[in-house]
Amino acid sequence: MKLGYFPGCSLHATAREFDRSLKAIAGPLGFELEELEDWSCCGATSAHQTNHLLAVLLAARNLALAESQGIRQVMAPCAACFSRLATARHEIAHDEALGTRVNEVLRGEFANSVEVQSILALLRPMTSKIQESAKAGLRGLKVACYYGCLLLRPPEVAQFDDVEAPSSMEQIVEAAGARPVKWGKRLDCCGAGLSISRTASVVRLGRAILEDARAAGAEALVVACPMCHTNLDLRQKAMLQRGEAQLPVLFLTQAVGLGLGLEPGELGLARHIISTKALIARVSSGGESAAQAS
Amino acid sequence: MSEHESFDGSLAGEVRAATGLNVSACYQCGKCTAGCPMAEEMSLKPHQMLRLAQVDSRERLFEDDSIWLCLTCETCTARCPNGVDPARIIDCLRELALRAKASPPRRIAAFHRSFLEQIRENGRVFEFGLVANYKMRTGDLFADVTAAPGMLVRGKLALLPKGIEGIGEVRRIFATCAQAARKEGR
Amino acid sequence: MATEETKAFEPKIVAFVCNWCTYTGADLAGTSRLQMSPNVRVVRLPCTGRIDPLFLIKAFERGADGVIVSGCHPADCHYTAGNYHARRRFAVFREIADMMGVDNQRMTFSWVSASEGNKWRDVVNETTERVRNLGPFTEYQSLSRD
Amino acid sequence: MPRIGVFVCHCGENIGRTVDCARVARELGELPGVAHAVDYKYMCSDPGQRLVKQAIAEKGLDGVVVAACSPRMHERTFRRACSASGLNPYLCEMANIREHCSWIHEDRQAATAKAIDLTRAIVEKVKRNRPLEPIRIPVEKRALVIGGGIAGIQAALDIAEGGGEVVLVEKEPSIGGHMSQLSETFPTLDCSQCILTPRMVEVYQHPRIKLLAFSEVEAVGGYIGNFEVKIRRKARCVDETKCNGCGECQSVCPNKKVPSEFDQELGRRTAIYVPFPQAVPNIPVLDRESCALFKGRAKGFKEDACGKCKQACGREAIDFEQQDSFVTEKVGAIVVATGFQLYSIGKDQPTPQLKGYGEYGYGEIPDVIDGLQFERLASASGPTGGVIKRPSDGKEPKTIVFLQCIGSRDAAKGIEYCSKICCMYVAKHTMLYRHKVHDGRAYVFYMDIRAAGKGYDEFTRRAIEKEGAIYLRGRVSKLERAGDVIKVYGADTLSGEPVTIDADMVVLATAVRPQPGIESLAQKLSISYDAHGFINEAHPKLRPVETSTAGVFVAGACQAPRDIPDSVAMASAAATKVLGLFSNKELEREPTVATVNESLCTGCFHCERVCPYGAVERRELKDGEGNLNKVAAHVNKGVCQGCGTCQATCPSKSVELQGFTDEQIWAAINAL
Amino acid sequence: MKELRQIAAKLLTDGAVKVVIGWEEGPRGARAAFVTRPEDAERLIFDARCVQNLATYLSPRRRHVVGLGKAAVVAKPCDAKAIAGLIRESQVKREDVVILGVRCGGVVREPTMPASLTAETVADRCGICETREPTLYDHLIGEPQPEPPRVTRREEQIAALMQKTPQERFAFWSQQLERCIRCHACREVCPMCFCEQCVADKTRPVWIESSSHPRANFAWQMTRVMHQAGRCVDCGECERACPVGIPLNLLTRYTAQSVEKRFGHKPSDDPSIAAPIGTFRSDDSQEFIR
Repeated sequence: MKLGYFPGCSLHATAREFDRSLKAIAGPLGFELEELEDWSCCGATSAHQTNHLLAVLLAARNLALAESQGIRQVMAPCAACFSRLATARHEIAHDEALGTRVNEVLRGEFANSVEVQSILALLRPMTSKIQESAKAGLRGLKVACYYGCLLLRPPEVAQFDDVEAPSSMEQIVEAAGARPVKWGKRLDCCGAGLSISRTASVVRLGRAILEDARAAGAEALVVACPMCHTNLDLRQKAMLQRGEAQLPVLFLTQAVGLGLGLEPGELGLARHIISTKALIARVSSGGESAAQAS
Repeated sequence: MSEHESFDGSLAGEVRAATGLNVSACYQCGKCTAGCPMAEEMSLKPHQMLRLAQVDSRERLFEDDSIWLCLTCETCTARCPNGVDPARIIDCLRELALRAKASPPRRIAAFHRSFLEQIRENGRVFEFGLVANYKMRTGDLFADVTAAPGMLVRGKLALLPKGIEGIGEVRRIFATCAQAARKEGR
Repeated sequence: MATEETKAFEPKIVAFVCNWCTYTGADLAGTSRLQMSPNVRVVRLPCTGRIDPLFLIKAFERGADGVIVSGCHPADCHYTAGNYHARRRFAVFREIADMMGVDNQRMTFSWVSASEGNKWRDVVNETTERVRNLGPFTEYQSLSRD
Repeated sequence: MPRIGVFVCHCGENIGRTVDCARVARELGELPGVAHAVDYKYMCSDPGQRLVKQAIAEKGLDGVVVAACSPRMHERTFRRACSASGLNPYLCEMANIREHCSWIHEDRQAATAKAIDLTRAIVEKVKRNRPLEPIRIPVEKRALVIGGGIAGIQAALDIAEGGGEVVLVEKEPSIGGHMSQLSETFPTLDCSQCILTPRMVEVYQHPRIKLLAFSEVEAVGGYIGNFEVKIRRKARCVDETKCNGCGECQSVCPNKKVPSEFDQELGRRTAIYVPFPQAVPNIPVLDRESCALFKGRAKGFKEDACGKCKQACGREAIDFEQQDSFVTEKVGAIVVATGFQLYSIGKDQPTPQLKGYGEYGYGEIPDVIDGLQFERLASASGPTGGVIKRPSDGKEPKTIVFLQCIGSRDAAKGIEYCSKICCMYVAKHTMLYRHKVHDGRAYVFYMDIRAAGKGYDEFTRRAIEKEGAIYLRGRVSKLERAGDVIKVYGADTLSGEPVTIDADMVVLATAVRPQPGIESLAQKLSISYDAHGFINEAHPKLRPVETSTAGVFVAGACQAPRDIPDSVAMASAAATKVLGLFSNKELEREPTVATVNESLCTGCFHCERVCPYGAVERRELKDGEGNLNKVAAHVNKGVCQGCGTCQATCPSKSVELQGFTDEQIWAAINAL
Repeated sequence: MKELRQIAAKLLTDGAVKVVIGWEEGPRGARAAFVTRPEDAERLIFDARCVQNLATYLSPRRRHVVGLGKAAVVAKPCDAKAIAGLIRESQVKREDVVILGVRCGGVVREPTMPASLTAETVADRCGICETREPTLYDHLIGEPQPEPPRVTRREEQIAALMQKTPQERFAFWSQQLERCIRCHACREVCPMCFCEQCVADKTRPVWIESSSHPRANFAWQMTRVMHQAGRCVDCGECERACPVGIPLNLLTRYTAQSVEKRFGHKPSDDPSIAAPIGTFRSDDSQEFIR
């Protein structure tokens, strides 16, 4: 299975481990990524918060590129990129005038035919495959699956899973051998959009999320968005109070990779600010003991 | 944008013209505010923003920072019982505020400007450049300084921008939008 | 001379209307003393559902220059659904007539409720004016002449 | 040659001013077949009518045309005059030369010409009129009431008291409906069962009411005055004629863990059970799904796994082999009073338009209950004996949050309408709660307080001012289970602040929806219903308890969300309509109905498809030896309402609407 | 063809049917055949010359055929639509007819033409037909067939005619209908015309005069096409049967186009799909109503 791949700016920088771990699990799970050539930034929050047309056009440029490169389905692992691309596709499809405008500016025959997929939509159909290939597995690691805002919302754009009671991420990590915990804040926003410009707010929101996950007994947080990751990993120390334990934050692809028995190095686990060492030890030692037992 | 039905010059009319959305459909149930992660920091809550849009009270909306605190997490939109789409309306209010020359909070404005400049210049965003640019704009030289070295070590910040071939097209997009905004602003 | 002849032309228009809405609406126009052109002759039927395309054909054969079919607004039919059936029937009939060269401008279809005396006046006046401008339906009438 | 009389009315100056009436009479008089033509100042006056009568007698007229005002005004007058002189009234028609002519034109010449045309067309039509006799239909003086809630009970009692007979059909094992589940009722806080159960007993004992509980309407045929209703009597496994309601069977039933429907699943019942102690009839029902014997049989056990109830019954009333049976009842009128159900917030919804509340946990948070469940908790006869305990751990909730408009006024969930009763019952709930939990706090999230009704606003004010309920104007965004409490994320839009409450229990005032299966019942009855399934009344203002089908009436919450007083008022109104219908010996109907020329009918049944009333039937035509010749259409005169859509649709014109036959209309068009 | 003959012979031998209606070689190309003896099944043929719509013979109005007893009928996809129409309108009971569906790659314009299909020879209706096999059948016979040559002659003629003014169209049809001799062949061959007494033959009142006067001819065709709206299966037999060559299919085809455009209805061989006239949706478009 070959798939159009839109990494977005983060996966080339702050979230390189997302990119790496995604590529690492591609082989074992039998999909191939074809990076969109000459892609540009989706526009992110700054575009849509200040200029709607700009937001649509920046996203549409990439959709048009995909179309011209013969790619029918684009997977954007970053939740923000996914949301921007999917929103543009949705709006163009529902607003004929906007579609005309887009075509004028892009000077091409853009038919808005490219489907946009999130990382969840990519992995959910692979759960049985993950389960089969999971070697040691995650050994019942208790994880809190964190969806955040843009993977599912708004539902008419994302068109995936139940917007208020999703289960896809839990299904995926469960297949990889983890035990997802039940917790309340998995759909709440971590505030990443204001991460740089209004750090105090972000610390407040992030803290609530971490607290809730910990209270539910999670040993790690699993995310599918580089913004959430940067926010909850990079700023976690600021969010915690003295003496509070740190909670490693894994990308979904890293969690799956670990479950598949891939090397932590391959998955970029060393790049996190919050150390993942203990977690890796917990998973692999569990694996060893299991191996010994059998 | 202007292809939509145009209305009577009221704020609600402008929102409708730009988005096709009807602010009158808001019946002030407050479910948006109830679920908004930023509501407690906003002086105007989401339902109040919609109310002020209904009664054409632009000044109070535009001079307040609250619209700039919205994270566009879409919780309000997903749960709105009457299909109002507050997140999209607040996006639109911000755009209208910019056109009305109202200024967003300094840091937030600086962030957005730095971000978009990055895209215009390089086609993509390079966080190191972004942070540097942002710091230049805000003079906030020391914030996040502690995080940067760690990020560099872990290869998290790319130091040098890598351009894209289609930069011409990206710049044309920016030019078009700037022109359109000027035209609408008049 | 031709213009004078056109001016002298007064079209003959036959209206087929339902008893409950349009006929009553036309009564209301009367009670309200709304003045309208005297070219329309009303045939009262219980329901637009009763109105057969044959009535229209017969009216044209008998020298009508225009016809009106009018009944209750959707959802208002006294018999719940007669008007819906009529709507489909005449949607198709007028296209058949159009194909055969019966100018659709000679046919008016309208919903006029019992309270729309004004609308009935407008339907009558507009139809009369439109058909007057089209001139007599000589094509159809000439079929009868030989 | 026909002998038509034409009578042209001046209507004082009303017609005469713009129409030359004398000329109209003169020109019509020259028409072949017109035997008599006169004009007169006021045709509707006594002397005017006398002119008609005299002419009929003296000139032997066989048709009368009165050119005057609208037939809607005086057609009856002149038809009566004709009838009085021995002329069939349907041979008399009016040409409308006032509303459609003199009043709307000024040009005397044009108006006169038009009046002549209009009158001529009617004359030509009347030449082809046929004498018609009004249709008389006998009236069966029995009514079927569907639904044994408070509306159905009221309607049944009112009809029976008025002398009619009633068949009351209830699908549940007992009558009483939702009202029997309520603890107290607003705005008086009187005990619901105390006022309801005497009425239930009255129904049971009334000599003119036949109660068919645990039964459903299977099929409805016929028409006003003459319905034939097939009713399914579901198998109770208990012989109603033998059972004396001693309750022995229940006490020996080993399965005591079946969630009780009556207690909204907050309590438990046995597999053979009477839903509640005051049930009417007080006869148990065996729930086969929960019965060990039937479960065993389903698994293919050779021997019956249980049978204790049968052994315990001293009257041999229990019959495991009982099957559904059918009865047919002839009735003249039907009252639909099937009531409501509550919307539930679960993920699975009965229709795609409806959506559940994922943000409130799709009903999976244990201490989030609905209003009816709260009624059971508050009821002295309920599963907790009237003590407010939360379902999860039996703890008394110290903080309770009521959410209004759940499902209602929420287009995103598929229901835009207001459920009307919730504002009042939530206010009641806060009071009942405070009366039982003195140190508890009750919060209410509401959008608007709609308390229009006698004593209603006073009641909600009392909840707020005297009983300490805290009303917050806003909707709740999310309910989140957090340890022992439920976090309620709401907003108080009046202060503008987000509000978070740690609640011990949350009560949802869920929307009022019609009962499941209402659509199929409505289709059986040929009555219309709205997009939500509520039965449509014939006219929203002037015919509130009639439906689109004559003889079928509607009462209570199956028509729209209604509280008890409204439902009762509506039921009494429907009963009055039924009794009004029963006061006629027979019904007389206009004979403008369709008839089929069976010899021409090809049996394509386009007419059957278009008939809005289902009046077209298929009739087998046989030859002398009983061989089937063909199947032709036949119009049931009792059901036909005379729209004529069948005739316009019939390709061979084999069906004719009396009074508006093709010949008549053809003649009228020809004359124009 | 072998398959067809075998099935036909078996049906007759078993007494499952009394007659098989199909096509056979006639003096002037393929023609309808009524086979009542198993040994005669050998006469049956099926190729691109089998133009005629045999459903016509199932109508109870044709008593001489119906009188033969239970029939099996060979049906191309378009014939099956007509059979479905007869079932839908209670003229035939599904269980009273055995349908021998044949896969069809289109037919020629006239049964006298050679069986080879080219853009010139293919029947107009086949030029746009998308159906290669019926779904209403008891036996489905033959190999899958290629798509016939695509031609849109008729559509172009209709479009051209609709470009003209109503007056020009009226003149066109006046000229055409001038030639009509009111033989009613268009009605007689039509599988969907089966009234016991046609409205055109009615005398009380005379809606449609029986003389071949252009006025009457106009009324007749308008009424005929109106009655066919949404029911016509576009077999083109009316036009083929017209002895004076009036292009009647222009009318029925145009009406079918309008019906499809308005109500999304296409004639189908599913008897459970109701015809669009005689039913309605409360939100039917009503742009023509004031």
